[in-house]
Amino acid sequence: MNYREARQQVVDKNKGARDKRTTLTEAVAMIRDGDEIAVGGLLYTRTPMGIIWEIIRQRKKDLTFYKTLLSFEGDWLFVSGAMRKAVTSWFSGGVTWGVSKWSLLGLSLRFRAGAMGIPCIPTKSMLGSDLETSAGLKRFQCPYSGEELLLVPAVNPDVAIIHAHAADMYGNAQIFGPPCMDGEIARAANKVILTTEQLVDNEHIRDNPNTTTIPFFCVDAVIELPFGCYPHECYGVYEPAYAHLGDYGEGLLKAEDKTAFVRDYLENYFYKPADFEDYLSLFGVKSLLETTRKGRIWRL
Amino acid sequence: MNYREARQQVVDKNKGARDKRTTLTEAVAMIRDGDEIAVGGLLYTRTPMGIIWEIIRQRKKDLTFYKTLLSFEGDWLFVSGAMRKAVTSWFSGGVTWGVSKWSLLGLSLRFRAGAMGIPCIPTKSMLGSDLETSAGLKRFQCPYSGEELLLVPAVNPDVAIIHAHAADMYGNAQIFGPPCMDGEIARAANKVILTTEQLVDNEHIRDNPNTTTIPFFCVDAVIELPFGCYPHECYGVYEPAYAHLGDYGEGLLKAEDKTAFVRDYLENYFYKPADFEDYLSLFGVKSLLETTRKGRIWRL
Amino acid sequence: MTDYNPAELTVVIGSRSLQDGQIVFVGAGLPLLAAVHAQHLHAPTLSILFEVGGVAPQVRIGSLPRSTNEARSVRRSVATPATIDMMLFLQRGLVDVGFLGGAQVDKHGNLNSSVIGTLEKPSVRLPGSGGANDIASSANKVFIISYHERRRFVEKVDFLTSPGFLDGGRSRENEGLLGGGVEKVITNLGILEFDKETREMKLVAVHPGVSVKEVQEKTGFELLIADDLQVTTPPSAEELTLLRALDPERRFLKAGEF
Amino acid sequence: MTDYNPAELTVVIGSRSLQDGQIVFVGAGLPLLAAVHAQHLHAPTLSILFEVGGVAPQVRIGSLPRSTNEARSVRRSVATPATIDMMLFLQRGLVDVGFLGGAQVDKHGNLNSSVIGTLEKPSVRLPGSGGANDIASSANKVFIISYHERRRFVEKVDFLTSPGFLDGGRSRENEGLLGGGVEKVITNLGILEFDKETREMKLVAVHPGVSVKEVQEKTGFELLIADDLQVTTPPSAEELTLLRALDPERRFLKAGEF
Repeated sequence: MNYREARQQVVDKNKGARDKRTTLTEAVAMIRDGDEIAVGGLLYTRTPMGIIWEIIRQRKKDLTFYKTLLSFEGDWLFVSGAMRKAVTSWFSGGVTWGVSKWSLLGLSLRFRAGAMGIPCIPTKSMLGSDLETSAGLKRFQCPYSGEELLLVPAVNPDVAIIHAHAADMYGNAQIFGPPCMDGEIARAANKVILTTEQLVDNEHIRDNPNTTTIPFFCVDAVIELPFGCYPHECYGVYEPAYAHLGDYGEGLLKAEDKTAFVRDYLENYFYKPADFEDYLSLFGVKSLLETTRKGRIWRL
Repeated sequence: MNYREARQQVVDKNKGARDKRTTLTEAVAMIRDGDEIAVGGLLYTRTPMGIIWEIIRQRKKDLTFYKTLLSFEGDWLFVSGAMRKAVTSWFSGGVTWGVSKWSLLGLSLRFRAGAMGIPCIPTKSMLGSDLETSAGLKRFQCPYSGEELLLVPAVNPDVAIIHAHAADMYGNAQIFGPPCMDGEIARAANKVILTTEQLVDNEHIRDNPNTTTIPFFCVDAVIELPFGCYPHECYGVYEPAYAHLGDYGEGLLKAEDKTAFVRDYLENYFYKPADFEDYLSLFGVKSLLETTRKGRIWRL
Repeated sequence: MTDYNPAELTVVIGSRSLQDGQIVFVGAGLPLLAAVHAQHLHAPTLSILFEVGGVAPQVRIGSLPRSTNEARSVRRSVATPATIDMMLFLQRGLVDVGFLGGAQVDKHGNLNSSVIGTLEKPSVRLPGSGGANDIASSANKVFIISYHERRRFVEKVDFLTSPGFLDGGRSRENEGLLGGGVEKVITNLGILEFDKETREMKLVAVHPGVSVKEVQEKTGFELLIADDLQVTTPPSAEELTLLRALDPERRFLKAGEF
Repeated sequence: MTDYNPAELTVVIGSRSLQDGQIVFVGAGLPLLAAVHAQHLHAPTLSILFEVGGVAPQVRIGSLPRSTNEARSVRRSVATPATIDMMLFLQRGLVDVGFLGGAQVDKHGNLNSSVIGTLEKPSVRLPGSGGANDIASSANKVFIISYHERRRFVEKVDFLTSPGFLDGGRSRENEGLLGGGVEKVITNLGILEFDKETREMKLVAVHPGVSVKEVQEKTGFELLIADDLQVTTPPSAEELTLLRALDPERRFLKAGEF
């Protein structure tokens, strides 16, 4: 996305405090084939899984996904055909993928530059490594200090997808625990689709403004979606469904045809369920309760 | 402060979770004549007035102060002889000073670059203005987008002085309401002196980690100092002593010899009091109670 | 109802210039009054940003902040970002309108809030930019509110603190600036905009009872005059009643120069 | 007490290498065990940082996180910054020690966690840098923990994910990198450091029962050998007892290759 064009899209859109509540289906319909998507959370923390699930179900194509660290959802996006390219610092799925070209700081800085409205930002990371060359980074000498630095280009994705602990209908989103890069990708992106564990009243947001990570004017769609990261975790609410992920990982490891294994999983968990509650029913009440009980890590 | 030297000072210092409680006197003794000081808060919000008060009392000399927007405390620092130079975007005191050479974003970016450990950072502000030339800024063309930008140089002050709502004895500091630039200046500076409305237990910090703006390893001295911003405000705790500031401002406006007027004020409010509680006694119980009552703005 | 003073008229026009849903970066005083007025009258979801770190605060009627940089400006905000993040909303294109004023404004809409005279030999030292340069540089559009007098409306500002259209023509774009520049200058005498080509100030409306001659006399450069020069609709009773309720002590709505 | 396995020995040496008061950036598995072990035994105010966003978490014994990027890694942190701010602590010089591992380490301490073979014709695709490059670039010093075998200890890494001393000599400094580079490589066979001039790997200690010959045979390049080669003090009963309590299920302290 061209720097000026990314700005113009934000300038032109209605950023007002409207009621932005909608359905997963309608929200994901905003994503066009070929779009660049930034994904909130990190590895298996606060992955906006419900939105990813719906993207795959809507048979989106040729998307580029930006995520700091990718987990199994990378396989799901690749094998489903939704993802043409992953831009990440780390990806440990089971299926064939490219090589991660960024360091975690490097990619994070791309989001921050996008959020700041500048086209690039300097760093001392990646200097002299093969990441520098494989990512095609430019060097630059600071005119004040004479220091040699790398410049990383900003990212302004078409859409950021994010799961927050609480949000109001205008899109003011609050995150408990690590915000990961969600504040930055929300501001870097031209549109934001937000799921939340719980919708709260605007007065609740105003009672606790310090924890608002994303202000409403960045957000375009809000969907209340409890367990919206499942089988990943939502900090302090539920931990990952380790048993499920363990079984999945072991199955993938053993499978001769890994792509077929993933296709099978997609069929059962993504395409067959009638809706997201149907999907959660596959994990079952006991899993939801156990991960919730263990997820209250803050006090345990 | 040279970029590499600023880093080395942070590398070399003991950043461990020690008990850092001390007195205002001992903490301010860390400041050497000629140091560069970054000041927390903004205009008359959360000014670390107790530390400034002690700096003036200790007759420090030739200091450079960085603050996003300066209020009356600028006059006090100038006239007392503590401040040789103010680096700011705005200063509306009554005594002679230089011209503010920065925009608010420009100066804020200098703090952020310092906090990020990079020697400069690009911006689209100040382009084409006389701030660009009077601050001697360098231009730069982004090699990815071709965009023309300004580069602002990082600041790594010797010492940051900050007032927080709550802090533990290790220096973990929590701020309620706008953090202003305090998170950035704490990381940009080589040392941090912190006053706080109230010392809290480390367990309290761990119960509410989302509001920790400054982690302990940036901090070198912690002093519990209730009403430590007086007569300025501490967000949500007490509002400015408007009556006092109004009288002061009017007196200054009317005074023929403004420097003498400020000297007089310094004598009465800074040099004469035996200690900070003596200083607060000059404002009196009624002022403390009234500003506290009105300061609970969040709920009023 | 004609008993309104210049400050009141200016604020009402400022209020009318705002639209529902906009994100507006304001300073204290008249711009804040205009924004709060608009919220209560015709733009209920207009949202205010203040540089100290308040997003969409609910400013308390009768207890307006004296400065944008104090607790009262942050009251019941939906978010309290760091100052830098407030200012970066501008750079990212998220701020629809910024309100500005200045000690001097020139024919291309450039503002001076730094120094009268020269840097070397200042006759008056002013506070400086604060966030003004950043708003002028990067807000999607800018409204200037100013008292109209010859010493303020100058051919060329002594010090260019905040960019309007710089030297006119395409010079603003050529410098690489992002925001759209000054759309409107609202004064106690009329409303001014800028010629699309030369970016010179053009009088597009005069207030009731104000002549073009008076405006020109109180302007230190040659004004363009719009072919279809309008006369401003005076404030309605509803507009004035609301406005006065917002500032009952008339701290900002003083009768004289503002 | 000699019934310890290579993973246990390595972790104990890692623990001993840490000092009280240090700020340590760790990954999951053995480095985390080393840091928690040190906290409980001799470095009570050592503080852990994890890239997901936890400052000085209190990791729960018996419920160690499987990855550094999950809720268990953040438990009762004093602060929960954004990922970028965690990584920027490194760039600012605030992180005393970083722990790293990799699929390959070469004689100058460079690490590969990206790809075996070439980018164009990879034989094994690895997860990538994550935060490893940033730690290697900017931590004040780096400890590498690695299982010692010929295919891991190579002359030159296939892909340089994380910088050690690059081509040796002053090449690291010449590239403008900030951190001090690799101070120590801890393996199941011994401890290695780097020659001050050439920055080539040098064996400084062997573990009890390990010969220099064995270390050299399991290393894919010519090792320098310290004149005053040491023999590691084996883990004490106290060290081992604590360690095993930290990982009762032996999820990380497996007997074989780690």
